[in-house]
Parts: sequence; structure tokens; C-alpha cells
Amino acid sequence: MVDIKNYSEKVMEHFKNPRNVGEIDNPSGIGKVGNPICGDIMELYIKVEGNVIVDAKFKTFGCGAAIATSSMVTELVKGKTVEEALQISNKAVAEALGGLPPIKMHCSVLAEQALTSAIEDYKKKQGNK
Amino acid sequence: MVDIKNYSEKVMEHFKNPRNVGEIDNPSGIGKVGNPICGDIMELYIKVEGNVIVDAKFKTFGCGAAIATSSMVTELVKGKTVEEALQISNKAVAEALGGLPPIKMHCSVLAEQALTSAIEDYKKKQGNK
Amino acid sequence: MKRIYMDYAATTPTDPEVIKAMTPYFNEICGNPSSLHSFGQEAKHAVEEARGVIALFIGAGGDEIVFTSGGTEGNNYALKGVVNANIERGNHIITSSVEHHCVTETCKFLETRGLKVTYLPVDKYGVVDPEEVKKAITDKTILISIMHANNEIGTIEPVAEIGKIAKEAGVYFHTDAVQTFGHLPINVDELNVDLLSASAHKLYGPKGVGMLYIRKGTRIKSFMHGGDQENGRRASTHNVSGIVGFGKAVELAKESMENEAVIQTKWRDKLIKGILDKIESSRLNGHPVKRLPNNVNVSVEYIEGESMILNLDMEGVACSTGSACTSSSLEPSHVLLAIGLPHEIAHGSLRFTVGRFSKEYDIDYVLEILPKIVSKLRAMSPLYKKEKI
Amino acid sequence: MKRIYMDYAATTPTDPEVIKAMTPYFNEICGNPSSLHSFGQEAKHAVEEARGVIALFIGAGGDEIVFTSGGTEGNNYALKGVVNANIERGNHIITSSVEHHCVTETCKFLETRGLKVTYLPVDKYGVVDPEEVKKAITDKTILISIMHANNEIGTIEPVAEIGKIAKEAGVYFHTDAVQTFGHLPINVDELNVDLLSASAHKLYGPKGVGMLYIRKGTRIKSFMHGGDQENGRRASTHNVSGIVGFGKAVELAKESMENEAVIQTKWRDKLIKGILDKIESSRLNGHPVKRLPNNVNVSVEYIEGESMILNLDMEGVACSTGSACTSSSLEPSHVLLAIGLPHEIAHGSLRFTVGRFSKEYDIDYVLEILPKIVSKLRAMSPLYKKEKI
Ligand SMILES: Cc1ncc(COP(=O)(O)O)c(C=O)c1O
Ligand SMILES: Cc1ncc(COP(=O)(O)O)c(C=O)c1O
Repeated sequence: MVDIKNYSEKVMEHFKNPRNVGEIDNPSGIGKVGNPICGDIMELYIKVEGNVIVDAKFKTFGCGAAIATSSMVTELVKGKTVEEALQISNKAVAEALGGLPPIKMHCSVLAEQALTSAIEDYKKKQGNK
Repeated sequence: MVDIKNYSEKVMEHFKNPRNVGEIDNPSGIGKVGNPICGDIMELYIKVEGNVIVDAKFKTFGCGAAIATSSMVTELVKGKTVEEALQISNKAVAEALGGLPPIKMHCSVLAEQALTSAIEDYKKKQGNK
Repeated sequence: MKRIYMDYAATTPTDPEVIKAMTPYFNEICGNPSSLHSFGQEAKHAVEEARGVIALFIGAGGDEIVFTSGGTEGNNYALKGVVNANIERGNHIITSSVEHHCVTETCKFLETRGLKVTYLPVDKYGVVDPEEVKKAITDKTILISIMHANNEIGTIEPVAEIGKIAKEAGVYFHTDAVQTFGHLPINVDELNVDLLSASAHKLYGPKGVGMLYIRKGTRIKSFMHGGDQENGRRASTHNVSGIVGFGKAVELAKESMENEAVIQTKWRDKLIKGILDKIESSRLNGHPVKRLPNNVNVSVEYIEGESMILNLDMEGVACSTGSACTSSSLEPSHVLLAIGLPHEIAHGSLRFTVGRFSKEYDIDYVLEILPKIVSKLRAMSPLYKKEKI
Repeated sequence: MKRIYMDYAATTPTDPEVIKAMTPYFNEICGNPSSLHSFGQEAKHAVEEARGVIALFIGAGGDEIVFTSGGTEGNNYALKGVVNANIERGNHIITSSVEHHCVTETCKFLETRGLKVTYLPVDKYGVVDPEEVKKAITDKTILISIMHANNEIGTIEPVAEIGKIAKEAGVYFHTDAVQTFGHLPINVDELNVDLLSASAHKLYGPKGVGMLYIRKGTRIKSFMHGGDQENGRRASTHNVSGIVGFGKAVELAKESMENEAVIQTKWRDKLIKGILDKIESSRLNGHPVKRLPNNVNVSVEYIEGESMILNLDMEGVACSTGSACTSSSLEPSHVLLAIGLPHEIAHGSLRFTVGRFSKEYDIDYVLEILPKIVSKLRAMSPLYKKEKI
């Protein structure tokens, strides 16, 4: 079978077998980005222990690239400190997936935003404590 | 072989074996029509004896239809009285050839004009006698 | 893995009989129909024969058929050509909000040239109301263009009625019949159309060839300028093998169209019923009855089309979606929005279109795998969860 | 009767290898390249492969190649597209008086839209003078369009020099390379062109497909509006088999072009010499040396072209003429008039063009029968007689 819509093998692999699908009970932070109108919604859940992201899960409504980037970003953040995680750019997510077709780059942006937003949520909750 | 440029079999037959090619020495009348710019020139020679056209010949510069109509008109006039010959219309020439493609109808007009002009020439010469 | 093609509305495989008919016209009968010699005249003869077959098929005269490079060219030609030739008479055209891109983009281009365009709304099934057409006509209206059937949701438009209104108003009427040509009976007089476009590759003919029917007497300017092919109405060397293939495809359609419609309607309805039964929160798009015999268009809520397509493809099934994610514009289908679907539901649409080489098994297979795919994707969807809480 | 095709400039038979390459793309790999599923992506892959081959062949990037339905569309697109996109910058274009109809008719159409067109004269060989181009440029000039080689008389134009002038002046430069593509080496940078059109059926590819090279950064508007195929630059479902065939034809040309040019030049010169020697009052049209390797164009005085063509055809030989009698306009070739031939001599022109499947015998045969045909027709001609008296 030919690569669909110029997706890399890695993208297809993550799309077929997405890692970390689901929600985390009592998450340390939640990031919700996107909206149904533009066709992509991502929810990213993180569990932080001692400033380290020990678990991450996602739920995503969206295309193949949206699902693959969600999967990839959850993999990338696990084991990272919060500061390290904040360094993960959308390009890094795309690169880790072996690249994305130009018209799908916005999905990686969404993944970065979801991550930033989850960490912000975590920090806010920390501040509130 | 397919009919070329929608020429009828009859047109092709007259084109391949044109009747009455040439000139008549001391003709009773000559008709010269057309010009090199438009791509068709016809010369029609007639020999009249006792008001009857006993011989006709032509020379033509032109396309397949021009040659075929020249050939046909010389055939049609032979044996006719001058008055009968004047009745031969361009349509009659075209019909005798089994029809002409629309863009070639002007060739039959040329043939009619050549005939009319040859008869006028004959009449003028008669008048001068 | 068995591969199942269910995207006949996108394009059809060329029928083996069509290929056979075309083959000699590549290098045995290889002349240019514009050439005077016998090589050329043989080719011309073949082109004229195809023209005759196609003309007869829709009740037209041979000199009313102009061969084009496809449906897009036919639609560009019809709209631009009529506008260019009639701009002194008026500067207004009427079309619908569910036309194919090649009609709407041409309209948008014409708008940049000062033309006024009315895009009529449709009802929830995608049907244009003839009364709305009537109301939209002004003394500046020179052309109405409403498609015969919609390529996405399959809805058949009331073209004959609209044609009657156009005729009474003395306005030219064009229909894009790309999806119906060779599938439903077409008679240009019964439909009251002045112009009608078709594309061979939608009826088992080759890609890259089509035709525009132009009723005798219609004032229209050329779109493709150049040589005097097609009586000066469409320049460029004829695509001889393509035109011969188109002619053959029409011959085959003439024979089999009626039977195929019966079978396909049965399968269509089976697939629709199966999906709506097996998948909760799914709905049919387009008209339940006035629809193309081969078209199934559904929306599956809470999930997105591309990811369904990819999963179906992984299981060997080829179909399409109106989701934004598959277009470079990132906008979902204008047709689905026009029938009133919210964006997120438009994103979750799937179109299955069957055809001559489909089997009943294909329907069963889709009904077997689609619910599993939907479950898998819904389990990932943040929207699904929320609704269920 | 043996039939001899000597009208390769009108169209070429499709090479058997090209047919073989195309065949799977009718119904084995039958998807629409715009479709997301694997049927579609396989087709897309084939289209992109062909694009790559063609781009490489002329030193272009793949994203600079837009597939079209032929040379006519390429020329219409180049001219209308550049004018539409640059009309704010200027309203003047420069072309020559020997262009193909699809350039001149497009220019005439644009003139009705207020564009100013300069039709440059040519010398007696049909050559455009680059100095004249330079002089014609004004600050309103937005485009220059000069063909690479003339389809009737075979003259090769000084395109690289004109391109240099255009570049210095900051004016877009388009060349119609329909007659040279696949026959002479082409490099878009060496030629200094911004746009270049080609048509597959002139190089043993199928009819109905071509391409327009558009240099990156060129401001151009769409000609065929609709879907977003070809990066939004040319709507309509891809003619997949045609494009694959075009790609294969280019591959074959790459291999054999050089050798073929050597052989054809030999035959060409033999035929020219033979005709001029054997037939009194005949002359060569076009440049004696700067001409297409396969083109022989002669005028035979006192007789008319169509009647020669018909006689040649009866003897099995297919060639063409610039006589008025073969066109519906009843005007002789504008090219022959532009090089200064009087009407009656233009009417008496013949074009023989050889190609890949020609044999040396074909040349000998023409040299044997043509003089007889000329004698027969001259015996009927009132002009011949007069001159000889
Ligand atoms: C309704 C409709 N109109 C026009 C077209 C365009 O036809 P083509 O791709 O042959 O140009 C299509 C299909 O692509 C279509 O479905
Ligand atoms: C120089 C030239 N330009 C353009 C064309 C048009 O090409 P097509 O017939 O493929 O549209 C031709 C041939 O017909 C040609 O010889």
C-alpha cells in the first residue's frame, strides 16, 4: 500500500497503534485545545510527580496527523521535567514522526499547544495549593 | 481509404480522372474566372455549332472540388443548346457530383460563373460577326 | 488483503471493453482528425461516430456536442463562454450553493470581473427550490447553472422544472450532469437545458475527456482559443482514443444503465440501513429517495472523516469524506454546510459509492468493519465521552 | 498499397512502449489521484513520477510543471493567466506573426479585452529578430511569447537570445515548444524562459495531454477553475494514463532524440534536394539550416496544395499543405504569407515531416511519385501554361 496522503511510516504507525489513549483520573494538569469547527480537538492529561511528568494520556477528535501527533507528544513528555517538557516545540513533534505533510503541520502546533496548556493548568493548580 | 474531406465518390472519381482537360483551338467562347489570391482559377472553353455546345474543355488551378466541378460542368454542357446550358446552376453541378462539402460550395459557383462567362464571350463574338 | 473500491463517484475504472475500443486509436489509426489525408480522415471518422452515439444518447444533434478535456472544462466553458457572449444583455447569473468546485470557483472568478452571482440555498436534503430560482431571475439574468445531481450527497435536483422556468424567462440554462451522465436517463429537451456537461471517467470511460452539449443557437464564446477544431468552438488536437473510449462507454451505459441502477439502489439502501442500524448517532446526508442509485453519504458523530478513511483503507476499503482534513483549504465540504450540518458533523462524513464492478459482498464487508472502526475512534474522542456523561 | 505517413508534425503515432506503460492505468491502477485512499495514492504516485521525469528533462523543478490537456491549453493558460495576473502592471504583450493559431487567436481574444498586442514580422526564413523584440518592449509590456520552432516551416527561433532580452527588461517570456519538446534539447534556464508549453502527441505520447512549465515565482492566474489539483493551478481530474504516457514518451525521447535528429536531418536534406532538383519552379520554405530536423516545406508553383495532397494520398503518402483550401477560413497559411510568399505560391505549399517510424524508402518513394503528380496537375493549370508561353 502506498503512503497515504504523504504520511510517513512513523505517522501511520502511531495512527494505527496510538500510545496513551485515554484519560488520567485526578490528573495534575489538563490541556484542551482546538474546536470542532476547525476539525481538531485535543485533550492532554498529565500526571506530575516531583516536577517530573510520570504519565500522559490523550483524547483526540481529528485526522490521522492529529491522532499521531497526540500519541507522539504523550510519548515525548513522559519522564521529562516540566521545564524540559515546555521546550518541546511543534517541530520536534513533527520531526519525531519523521515529518508531516505541509498542510498537516498545524496538527503539531495543536499538540504543542495542548502540552503548554496542560502544564499551565498544572502550574495554576500548584499555585492554588 | 476513407472519403477525403467528405468528398463524395463521384467528386473523387472526377478528380482522379478529370474529363475534358485542355484547351480548344479557336474556341467559340472562353470563360476565365477566379484569381490566384483566393486559390481557384478556372478557364472554360466551349465550341458551339448551330447553337449547340459540341465540345467543352477546361484548365483549372485549384483544389479537388475545383477540378471535379470543372470536369463535371464540361460534361454537363456538351450536347446542350446555349440556352439550356445557361440553365445549369451551381447547385446542379454540385448535385451531379453527389454533393459538395459546405466549405467547397464556392467551387461550384465558380464553375457556373465560368460557364456563364464562356457563353457571354460566345454571344459577344456572335454579335460582332 | 481484499481491496474494495467504493469511490465510483470520484472516478470509475475504465471498462475493459472501452480499453479494447480505444487501443487501435493509439498507433494503428493514428492521424490527426484535422489532417486532410486518409490517416487523418480515418481518425475524424471515429471521432464523428462517437459524437453521433453521444448525441443520440441525450436526444441532441451531433453538431451540438463539443468534446472537452473533462467536466471541469465543460463547466468553465459553459459559464465563461455564455457570460462572455452575453455580457451586453446582462451581468447576473444564478447558481446553487451545492455546485461542484469547478462551477463555484468559475463563478468566483467571474465575480472578480464584475459579474453578479446569486448562490441559492438548498433545503436540508440539498434540493434547490425551483420557486427560489424563479424569484432570483431579474432582467439582468443571462444564465442559470444548477447541477443534475450532487457529487457528494447524491441528491438529484429538479432540473426539468428549473429548465422550464429558465425557458419561460428566456434565460440560458446549464446543468452539470457529470454525476448522472451514463447513470440516469437524460434527454436535453425533457430537461429543458441549453448546456450540459459530462465527463467520461465517471461512466467507465477514460480520464481527460468529456463533452459540453450546446443547444443550437446558444450564444457562447470559445474558451479554448486556437485552431478550428469542433467547428471553431474548441481548439486543440482531438483526443481521438479518449473520444472513441467515451463513445464506447456511452454505448455500454445505454445497455446496462437501467439494470445497474436497480441493483445499485438495492445495495445503496442496504448499506444506508445497515449503517444507521448498527452505528448510533449516525445520519444519512442527502435526499432519502431522490438520490443517485449508487450514493451513500453518512455522518458519524463525534469522530472525524479522515481518520475513518485511513482505517477503512487499512482494511482495504476505499471511500471518501467531506472532512476539512482532506482538503487543502481546511474547510469542510461546502455541500454539507449548505444542508445545515454543524462543522463537527460535516467533518465526520463518509461517502461510499458503488459501481459496475461492485459485489454485494462489499456492502456486507463494510457493515462488518465500519462499526469496529467507529468504536475504536470514538474511544479516542473527547467529544464522544462528553456526550455520554 | 503501401501507406506512408509523413505528417509527424501534425501528430505522431503513440510509441508501443508508451501504450504499454499507459495500459495499467486504465483499470488496474484506477483511482483518482485526489483521493485519500490507496487506489488514489497509487495513481498520484504515478502522476508525480511522470512529473519528475519531465521536470528533469528540461532542467525544471517538479513543482514548476503543470499538466494540461495539450499545447493549446498550455498556450491559452500562459497568455491569459499571465495577463490576468499582471494587468495592473501593464497591458502590452509581444508575439510574432508566425505563431500557432492557439497563440494568435488567444491574442486576438485578449485584444477584445483591451490588451495591446505587437505582432512582430519575421524575415524571409521566418526568423524573429531579437533586436526587434527589444525595440518593441515598453514599460507596459508584461509578456513576450515567441515559439521555439515553427510548426509549418520548421524554422527554429532564437529563443535563448530573446529570453535574455526579456530577462533584462524584467518581462515574462513564454515559448511554445510544442514542436521541439522531445526533439531538440531544452533547458529552461539556458533558454531563459518563464513559461514553456508542450504537447505529448507530438513526441509519440498520447493525444489530449500536455504540460505548461511555469517558473517558480511567476505571477499567473488559473485558466481552468475548480478543484485544487496541481496545487490549485489546474483543476480537473488528472488524465492519469495520459500523464504516465507523456512521462514514458519523454523517457524514450531522452534516449533516442539525438540519434533520431541525425538520421532525420539526413533524410530531410535528401528530400529537399531531391524535390528542388526534380521539380522546376519549386522552392524551400523556412530556414535552410536553422530548422527542425524532420521538416520539409516546399512550394510548387502553378498548382494548388489540396490537389497535390489528394493525389499523394491516392498514392499512399500522407502530408499537409498551407493552402487555403484545407482551412475553413479560405485563407492560406499566415506563416507562408508572413515570410513574404504571394498568395498563389502559398497555396502551392507542401509539408513533409518524418519521424521515428519513417524509412529512407519513404523519401525515395516521394521523390519518385511527386514529380509525376506535379506534371499531371500542371498540365491542367491555366497558370502554368501562361508562364510557359
Ligand atoms: C458534479 C461534478 N462536476 C464536475 C466534475 C469535474 O469533472 P472532471 O474532474 O472530469 O473535470 C466532477 C468530478 O470531478 C463532478 O463530480
Ligand atoms: C507549435 C504548436 N503549438 C501548439 C499546438 C497545439 O497543440 P495541441 O493540438 O496539442 O493542443 C501545435 C499542434 O497542434 C503546434 O504545432
